[in-house]
Amino acid sequence: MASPMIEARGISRRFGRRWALVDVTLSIPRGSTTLIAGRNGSGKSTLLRVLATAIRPTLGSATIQGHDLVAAQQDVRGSVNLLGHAPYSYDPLSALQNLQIAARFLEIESNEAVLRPLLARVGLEGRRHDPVSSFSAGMRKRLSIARVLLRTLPVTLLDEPYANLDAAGFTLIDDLIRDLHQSGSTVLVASHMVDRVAPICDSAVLLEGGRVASIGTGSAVSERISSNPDKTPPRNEQ
Amino acid sequence: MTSPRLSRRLPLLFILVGAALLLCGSYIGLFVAPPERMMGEVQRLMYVHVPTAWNSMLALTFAFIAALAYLIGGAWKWDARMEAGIEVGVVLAFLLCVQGSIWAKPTWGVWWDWDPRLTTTAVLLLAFAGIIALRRFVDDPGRRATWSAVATIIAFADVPIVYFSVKWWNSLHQLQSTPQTVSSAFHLPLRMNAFGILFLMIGWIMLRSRIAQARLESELAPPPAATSFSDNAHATAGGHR
Amino acid sequence: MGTITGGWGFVIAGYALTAMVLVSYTISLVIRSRVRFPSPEGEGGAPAPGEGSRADRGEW
Amino acid sequence: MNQLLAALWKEGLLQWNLRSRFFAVAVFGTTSLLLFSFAIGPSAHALRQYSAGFLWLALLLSSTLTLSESFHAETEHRALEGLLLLQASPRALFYGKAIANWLQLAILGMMLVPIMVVLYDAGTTDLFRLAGIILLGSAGLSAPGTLYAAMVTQARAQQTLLPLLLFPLVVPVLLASVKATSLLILGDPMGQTPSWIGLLLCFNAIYWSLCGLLFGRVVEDS
Repeated sequence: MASPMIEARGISRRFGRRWALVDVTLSIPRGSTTLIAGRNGSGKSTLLRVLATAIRPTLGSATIQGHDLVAAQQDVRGSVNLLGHAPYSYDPLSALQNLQIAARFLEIESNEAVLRPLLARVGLEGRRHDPVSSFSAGMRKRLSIARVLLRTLPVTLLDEPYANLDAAGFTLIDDLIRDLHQSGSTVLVASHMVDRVAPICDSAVLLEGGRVASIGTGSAVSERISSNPDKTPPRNEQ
Repeated sequence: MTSPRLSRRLPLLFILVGAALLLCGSYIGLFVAPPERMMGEVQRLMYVHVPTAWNSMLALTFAFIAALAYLIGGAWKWDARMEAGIEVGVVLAFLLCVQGSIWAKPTWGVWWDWDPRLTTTAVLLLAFAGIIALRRFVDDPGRRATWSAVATIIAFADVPIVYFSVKWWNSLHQLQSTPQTVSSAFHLPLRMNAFGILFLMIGWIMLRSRIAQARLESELAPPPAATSFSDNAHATAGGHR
Repeated sequence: MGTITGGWGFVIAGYALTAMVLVSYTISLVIRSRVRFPSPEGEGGAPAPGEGSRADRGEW
Repeated sequence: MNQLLAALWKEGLLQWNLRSRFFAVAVFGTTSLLLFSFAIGPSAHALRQYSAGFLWLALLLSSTLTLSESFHAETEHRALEGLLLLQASPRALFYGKAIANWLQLAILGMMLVPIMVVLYDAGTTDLFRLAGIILLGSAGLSAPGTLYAAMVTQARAQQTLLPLLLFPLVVPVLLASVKATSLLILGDPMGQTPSWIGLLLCFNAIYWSLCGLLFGRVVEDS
């Protein structure tokens, strides 16, 4: 079997007095789509932020495409695309200008003609010259989706992609996940929309209190969640 | 390392030895040593002023080294030692400014004579007090440690520049008395006090870094129970974050 | 400058202030080192400094 | 190198969009110049004597406003983290921001000069050298100032923290700039100016390289 795209060994992350992530060991095969499920505060976002090298693991280590998250941070950043909670936007500037800044730093084409279709795809073409400060949360999410679409990379991490989006936005995310899957990108989706995402995922990871509660097929995990949504699942089964 | 019983007492031991040395040195300086021809009795202040100057500089140098060690190595105990070095350095710098103005009044008739070394100490006092304030206003232990280490390095690199700029700015004023101009009869109390404050300072820094260490332990959750710590120790890449 | 009369007053003031600062800082350190900090798990304070802190036990 | 150009372009956009704030700071600088003259009293001789000091004090006070604001847009929605994840080099980001702050301070300084001439009757024909001193002095302020601004915007009480950290550090810049400027205005019989310019150059050389090195550690997650 080809070497896994993402290999995490005992990843833990501490925020002062609290351990947000405890001893997470995962192996994500290349080209797969994985759902990261779990209640609020179960560590979903922390896991994705660690894998995206936005924050460093306190303990343990992980590699993406063989690059260690801490030692080869820049290489990892070259192969991981993150759609995070934070919109990563400059509020005083317009949507188009924000995209142009990102494009210039990526050293790719950044004039309006190239970026406009991207904004059109996420439904912001009409508002491309308005400052992001006037945007609603949903429109900011659309801008960060456009930002993710700037590059197709081997790994794409989607943190609560459906949050703040309207019905049209939902289909936008579904298409995004499908396109990424077809293009062979390894996708990790952290989301509460378990019944919507689980069917199109190869496998799912359930996080509970920062630990891996169980790993199984998408549908198995979603039943588990629906069967006892409130009760904390039994201790670590492995 | 030394047994816990002794290591608990070590800082107090240093402080006592330092205090004893300081008392003897001051006694000799005050009552035994001859008064200086020109400045008379006031010159006796030097026996405590000059050692304080040496040691405050030493404490801040220690803080600088600890800051470098933290940024490179990344062990929390260096952050605790840096915090200790900064606070002790600030206390000694404050003491130095107080002594300096007491020395200046009878000698120059003003409370502050813009002597380059003294003015540099005052600037240092404010710079490192600012770093203590920075540590108070940042909650996350990791950020607080990294930022105050960076600020310490920057403030320390400024010391020679401040000294020269004040010296040129005030060069017409007077010639400063450097230790060579002091005859040998005065050296004994000077040296005793220097070692006295040195031991005192070492005791202080040990005690203060333990306080910082205890606070860090209360701020940082211990490693999670699930990971048996031994197998994780080697795998720790970002170990200290 | 000539010999400064009345120097003793300043000398005493200098030594007194020095002693005051040294003593008061030492006392403040000793007191602060007795203080137990609330431990993250909530049970029992973190060990008072000097009883082999967690760093010595290689916990980070 | 083109990362630096991208950073400068970003700064240009930000400054252009926040230009109203720049004029507010310029008004603040003018106000402080005026207040200084009230503090000294109407005697023309005294005002002229200390005009250089007032100019640089006004610039120093205004610099805290521009510096602490300079990172607001970066950290408000984690835009800086976003750029770092796009493999932007922290060093390019630092120099982009530091150059932007430097130019802003230099322009502010040059805008205050005519006001100084009017209020304190203190001017100089050698405008070229005066501009040089202002450029060097504001460079000395903006390198450490930018680094501290990056820390302070993510800490509490940022308005008080920045001056507390920056002012003791830039004492040599203040001394050298004020001395060099007043020697220019009041005449330099003993030719001390080169040594002050030398000190400013040395300060800038040290801090523009040191701060560039340390900026990465400040912005990366600890």
